[in-house]
Amino acid sequence: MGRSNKKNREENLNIRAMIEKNKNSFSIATITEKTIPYFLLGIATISILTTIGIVFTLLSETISFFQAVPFWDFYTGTTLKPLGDDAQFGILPLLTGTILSTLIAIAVAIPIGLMTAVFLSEYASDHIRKVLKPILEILAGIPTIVYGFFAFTFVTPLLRSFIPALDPTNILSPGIVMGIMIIPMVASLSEDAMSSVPNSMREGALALGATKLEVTWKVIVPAAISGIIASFVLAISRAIGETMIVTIASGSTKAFTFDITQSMQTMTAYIVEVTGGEAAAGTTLYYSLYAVAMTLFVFTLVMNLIAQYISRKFREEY
Amino acid sequence: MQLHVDNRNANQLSSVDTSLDHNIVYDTEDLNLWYGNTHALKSITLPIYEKQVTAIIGPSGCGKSTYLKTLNRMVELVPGVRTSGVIKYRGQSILDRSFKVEELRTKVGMVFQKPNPFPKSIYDNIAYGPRIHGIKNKKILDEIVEKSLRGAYIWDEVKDRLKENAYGLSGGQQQRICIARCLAIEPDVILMDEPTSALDPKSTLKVEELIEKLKQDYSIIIVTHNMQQAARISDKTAFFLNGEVIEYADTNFLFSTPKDRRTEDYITGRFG
Amino acid sequence: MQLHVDNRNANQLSSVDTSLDHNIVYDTEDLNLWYGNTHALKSITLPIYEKQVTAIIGPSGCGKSTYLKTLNRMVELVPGVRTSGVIKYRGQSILDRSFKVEELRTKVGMVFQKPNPFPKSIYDNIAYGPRIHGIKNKKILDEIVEKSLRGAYIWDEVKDRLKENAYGLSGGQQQRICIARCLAIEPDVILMDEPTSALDPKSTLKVEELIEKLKQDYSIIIVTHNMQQAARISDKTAFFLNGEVIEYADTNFLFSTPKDRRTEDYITGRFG
Amino acid sequence: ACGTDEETEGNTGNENTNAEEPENTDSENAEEGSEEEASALEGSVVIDGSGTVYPFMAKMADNYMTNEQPEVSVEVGRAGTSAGFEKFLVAESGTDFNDASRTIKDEEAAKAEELGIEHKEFQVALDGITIVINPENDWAEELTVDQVKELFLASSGYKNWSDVDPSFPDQPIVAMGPNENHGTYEFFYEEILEEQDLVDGINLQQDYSTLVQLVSQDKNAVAFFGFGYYDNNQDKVKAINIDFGDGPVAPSLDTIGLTEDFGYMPFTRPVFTYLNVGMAKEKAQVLDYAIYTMENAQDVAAETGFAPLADDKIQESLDFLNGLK
Amino acid sequence: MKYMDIEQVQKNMTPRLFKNNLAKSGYFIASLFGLLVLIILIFRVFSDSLGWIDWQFLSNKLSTDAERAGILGAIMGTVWLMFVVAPVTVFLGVGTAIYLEEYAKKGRIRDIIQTNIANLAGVPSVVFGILGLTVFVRAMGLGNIILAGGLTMALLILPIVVVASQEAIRAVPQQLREASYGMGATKWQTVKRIVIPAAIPGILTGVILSLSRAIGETAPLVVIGIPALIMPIPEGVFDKFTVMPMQIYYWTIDSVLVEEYANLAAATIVILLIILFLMNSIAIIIRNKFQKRF
Ligand SMILES: Nc1ncnc2c1ncn2[C@@H]1O[C@H](COP(=O)(O)OP(=O)(O)OP(=O)(O)O)[C@@H](O)[C@H]1O
Ligand SMILES: Nc1ncnc2c1ncn2[C@@H]1O[C@H](COP(=O)(O)OP(=O)(O)OP(=O)(O)O)[C@@H](O)[C@H]1O
Ligand SMILES: [Mg+2]
Ligand SMILES: [Mg+2]
Ligand SMILES: O=P([O-])([O-])[O-]
Repeated sequence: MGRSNKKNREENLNIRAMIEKNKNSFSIATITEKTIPYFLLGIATISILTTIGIVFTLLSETISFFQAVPFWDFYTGTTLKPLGDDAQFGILPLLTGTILSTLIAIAVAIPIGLMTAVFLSEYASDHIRKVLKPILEILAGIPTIVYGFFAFTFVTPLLRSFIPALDPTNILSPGIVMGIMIIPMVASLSEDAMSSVPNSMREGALALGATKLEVTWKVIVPAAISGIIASFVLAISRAIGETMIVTIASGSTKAFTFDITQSMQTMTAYIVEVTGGEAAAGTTLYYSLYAVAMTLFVFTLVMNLIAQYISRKFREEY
Repeated sequence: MQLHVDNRNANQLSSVDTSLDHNIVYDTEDLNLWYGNTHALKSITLPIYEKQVTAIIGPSGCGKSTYLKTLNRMVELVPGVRTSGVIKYRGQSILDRSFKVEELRTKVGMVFQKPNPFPKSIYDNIAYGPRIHGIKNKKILDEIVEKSLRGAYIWDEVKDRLKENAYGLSGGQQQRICIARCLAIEPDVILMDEPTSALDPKSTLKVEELIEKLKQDYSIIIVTHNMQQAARISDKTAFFLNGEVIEYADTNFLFSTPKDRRTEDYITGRFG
Repeated sequence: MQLHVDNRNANQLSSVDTSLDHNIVYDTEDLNLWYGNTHALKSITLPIYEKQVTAIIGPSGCGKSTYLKTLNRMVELVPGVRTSGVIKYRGQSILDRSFKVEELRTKVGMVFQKPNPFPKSIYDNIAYGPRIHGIKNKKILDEIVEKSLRGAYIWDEVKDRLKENAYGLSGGQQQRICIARCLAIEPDVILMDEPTSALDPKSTLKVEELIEKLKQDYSIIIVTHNMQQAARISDKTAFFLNGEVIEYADTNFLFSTPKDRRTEDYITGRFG
Repeated sequence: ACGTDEETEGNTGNENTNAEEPENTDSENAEEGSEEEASALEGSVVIDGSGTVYPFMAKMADNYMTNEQPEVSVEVGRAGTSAGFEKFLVAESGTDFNDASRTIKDEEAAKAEELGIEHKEFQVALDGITIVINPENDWAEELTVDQVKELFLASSGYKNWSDVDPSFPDQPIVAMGPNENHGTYEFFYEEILEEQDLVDGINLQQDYSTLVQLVSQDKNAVAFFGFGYYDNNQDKVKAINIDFGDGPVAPSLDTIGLTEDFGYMPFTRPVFTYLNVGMAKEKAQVLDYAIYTMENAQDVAAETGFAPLADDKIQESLDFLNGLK
Repeated sequence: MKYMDIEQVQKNMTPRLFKNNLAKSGYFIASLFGLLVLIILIFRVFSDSLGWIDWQFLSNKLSTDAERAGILGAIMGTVWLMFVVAPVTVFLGVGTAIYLEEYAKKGRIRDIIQTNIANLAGVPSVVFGILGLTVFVRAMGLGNIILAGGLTMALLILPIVVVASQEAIRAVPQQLREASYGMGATKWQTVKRIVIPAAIPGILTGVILSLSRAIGETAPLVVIGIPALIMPIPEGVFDKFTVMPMQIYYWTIDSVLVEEYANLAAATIVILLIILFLMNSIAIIIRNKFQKRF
């Protein structure tokens, strides 16, 4: 009886037999199966190669630079005069430019971004959130070149009507616009951190008669603090690396000053200026490009590592 | 010191107990509630008495938590909730728009199914309520913290680690911290939503013991899945089904001689 | 057409049934399994017979799913799993590193608790197995799809919508699609992990009917929470507790006269 | 073989007749072959260099590609004269032309020699360094040439406008100009200031647009740059009329063009393009474009804010180029 | 003994509620700040571009003559650039994501790659420009052609694509993989036939969003060097090119030469914003359509 069953199947459709038969031609598949992991690992290594590439290009030319300009002079020099016969390379003017613009940016982005996050996460109805969030994301998606001209042609003249002493190119206006640009980043990451605080925490506080304001600042924000700080750090890193806005709106004066109404240059804008002029390989000017870029890279790298460290800690919390 | 406080509390309260036994704290009349289109509570009418433990039982999804959250208007946090009918707390109609929920909630404490201490120190957890209500004096806060932790019978376990994060405690301890947090604002009523369902049997026992002690001081409304628990600790029991109150009676009475067939089916474990 | 095929299958198989009744498909000897430090299976010894339905019952967390997943080595997908002991499938020791799991899994179908059709058309779901095993001919695939869907008694319900996404079907239909997907590679054994627990009573009934028909053709091992279901559809039943096999016997026998006290407690609903 | 293309240009409406006469006759004998070849021209012409010359060269390239050789790709950059020379002076892969607002420096010429790059300078137009102030500045509309220099000289010690003339307001002088990448800077520094130091804190910018904006927004600003940038922005900035000794002279195409002493002369300068001669010999389109440029230089100059060169200058260049064919 | 003075509590209530309401309005206004800036920005750009966007503007070559100037070259430059960026990033990004999510064992290598990607995401775009200039433009001798720009951009957005793809792959329910293995499928078969198809909507969303980032980027291209005037329409990846953001940059700078260039820049911004808006809308539509499918 078992036999007749088998036979019957064969006559109609013996899938099992077909599968067994195909098994023999599986060798290519087996090879694929074995090689794929290595192939994918190879692809994944590209990202590492990119980092190595960045570090290598920056480092090798930076070393040449430090042969011409002593390390110490570079990092303590207050004069940057890359062209002309008596060229001097001190990065401090660029560092102050970068740091001031970043400080201004976060002075705008952190309060507004955090308040927006609080509104979205704690106060807004689903409906409002659904409308407001994508709009904020549009703000993050606008090309920086557009912001640059917005700063130069709108924000600066506007500010000058309040602050007559403001230079037509200055670090204040691009700082503010950069701040506006990173508001969505602060808002959205902080909101994520706050929304991931369990609802039971809110309920617990509300049930004690707390107002939303008290719940927010005494329970939710402290609970989400690492995520919020991580968002700040990432925003800072973004502001440090921002290029076109400062290139266009802050001028290219390499003055060592803390006066935000003045024109000054950031590290990124310096890189654009020097490459725009295309310094010849081998000149100190050319190497200075890499030394500045290396400094910039290290700055943002440190910021990113801090952000990662903080948000990793944050994940462990509850 | 602990014993002393306990005794005093017990004395004060047992005396109050008898005199106020039948005052109504919460009076619910014809309460209906919808989540969007879901009719979650259907014409609930239910008086709740002072200094008693009122248990609410019923199968999953019958509206127990919803009802409890309506009593301190916490249900409003869900978008799209609508209600009709009246709930009176000590004579005041609390569902009115003009009624200040924050004030209601300072008088009505709530304990949740999953322990939800704030990610702060034990001390700050307990002091949170008094602080938001304007008590800033360090000495008074210290006293409140100690008193509340004693009240929740957890003082001895945590007194040496008040500055530590509450998340370092076990689930049962956390739940008692939450109860202590409630006690710190000296509520009139305590709402408890399955306060032991996330706890192991040992912690459950501790919390049950605590509830029995608390009822001398507070009016307690407790939602539970556990029939034995309801039978053990409550004075009155309400049986909910599909958003309706099927039966409401003295606990002894309800468990021994249920009037409704569905109640009987439920308490004998035939469904749910 | 459908009736015709059904009849023939039924005839064929009932005849085979008797002749092969007591062959062992799976023989487990002293199987231990650890998830990291959790000892999830403890010294399991269990012979499983051909063309029968073997039910595995036991309270949550007792290791039912783990055991089932060990039978097709699916448990290996969890990182950090270690095993000791022997499982023989038709005489071959499957836990050996050298054993080709893919080959084992083509012979051992599996149906999961939650229906998990692929986000593809119904047709592609069924054709998935044959295709990965190298069958490309459109005509043959068509036949396989029809045959498998008929085998899972769902052909009539879906024959006009084979190109539609399987997610458009009801839960019960999806589960039968998953069974049909299994049948498409003509397995020898079918493992089922609570195949009806996510289904409504009506769909449950359909799937149970299907299992009863399938057992004429296949050896079936089914994990279930539902004692009635085990009693209704299985020939043999194993009772697991804390990773151990407490009792293993003919279903009638186990449910009528359990030898172990714990088995009795469990089947009478005293715990779990 | 490739020298016949200018033929077509001549025929397609180049009105610069003076310059063209000899050109036409020169290539008449090659006319037959030229038509095919003209349409066959393709490839690229790479130009970089002076930002001052850029408008002129961009217009030229645009005309060339639109009217003459649509298949040729002429790309025009404007890194600045000095930076442009860096790109020009690269063996094998340097640019074909470098626009310049000054003549090539000795070092640059030496480097060219070292690399074996044969180059040829062509004057293409005349520019006048224009000193601009804010339109609201009503005190410094006319200055002597010395006063102008002193505005920018460190040695003058001038801080406020009142230092220049006591009748001027007691407001700081905000001096600006293009940075050292630019030939304009070098011309100003070397030829006009005679290599004396500029005032400390002078605001040097890479982009002329920034300078125009800066001056238009600052009442106390004073800046120097090429006439074209002033010419196009007369609504935003105002030029100082400079007294070279014979009364104030306003910069204009006329005054810049006059090479006699009473013109704008000391501030007038020729602007150039440098051709990589090797490239011109190698690539037909480069030579063709060079010839086209010289033939049309006078027209395009006028259109883009430069004073046209004299005819004989043009002819000289054309003669050289035709010799390369 | 009572610590909570109910009258005091009630008295405190009014200012507390007042503060709460005040804060709520404050937060709301703060949230609208971004919206306000957006409106001003868009209004200004649109009003400047009025009358300048027409078919001729879209279909003409670049020109020094504002009336004749068009951005076909810049648009095609962007299109060709994407022809390089899209395949390269999809290949590298999805490959890396698959490796990390499906193949890499928890441990050293995985952590290194993962951290590295997070760090790359924070490297300023101008630094990528320098990498592109040094490696692709100079060392490999490609020059400032589309291929070099595209490869630079591809590396720039690679981390975004990797992270988005990882999320999409992680969102594929484990049960689907189990079902596939249960049929005797191998790992690669499962990945290829089940995981990737199921993750495609998420991957696509990430890819589109990151491409729109690449389309708007200026800094790396400035560093690589794009000529100010380049008229021919690019016809392949080996051509020199310009893109819309570069054109915006140059036109705005040159508006001191020809005032109308400001309008051209505004018009180009409008076109660029429309393109970005469309891409984002597509991404959102895909995301919404395929959300919660399992
Ligand atoms: N946020 C909500 N939105 C919509 N419907 C809800 C919401 N919360 C509860 N419901 C519905 O209201 C009904 C009552 O829910 P409720 O949580 O009060 O039940 P319960 O008796 O507490 O159940 P359990 O014992 O499971 O906690 C249920 O049908 C539930 O689906
Ligand atoms: N992936 C895992 N990692 C670690 N431990 C696990 C894992 N899966 C299961 N376990 C543990 O192994 C034990 C057996 O689990 P298993 O899923 O086999 O139980 P079960 O009998 O199927 O339960 P249920 O009826 O709830 O499905 C449990 O203690 C469980 O916590
Ligand atoms: Mg509930
Ligand atoms: Mg299980
Ligand atoms: O741009 P320049 O003409 O000043 O070199």
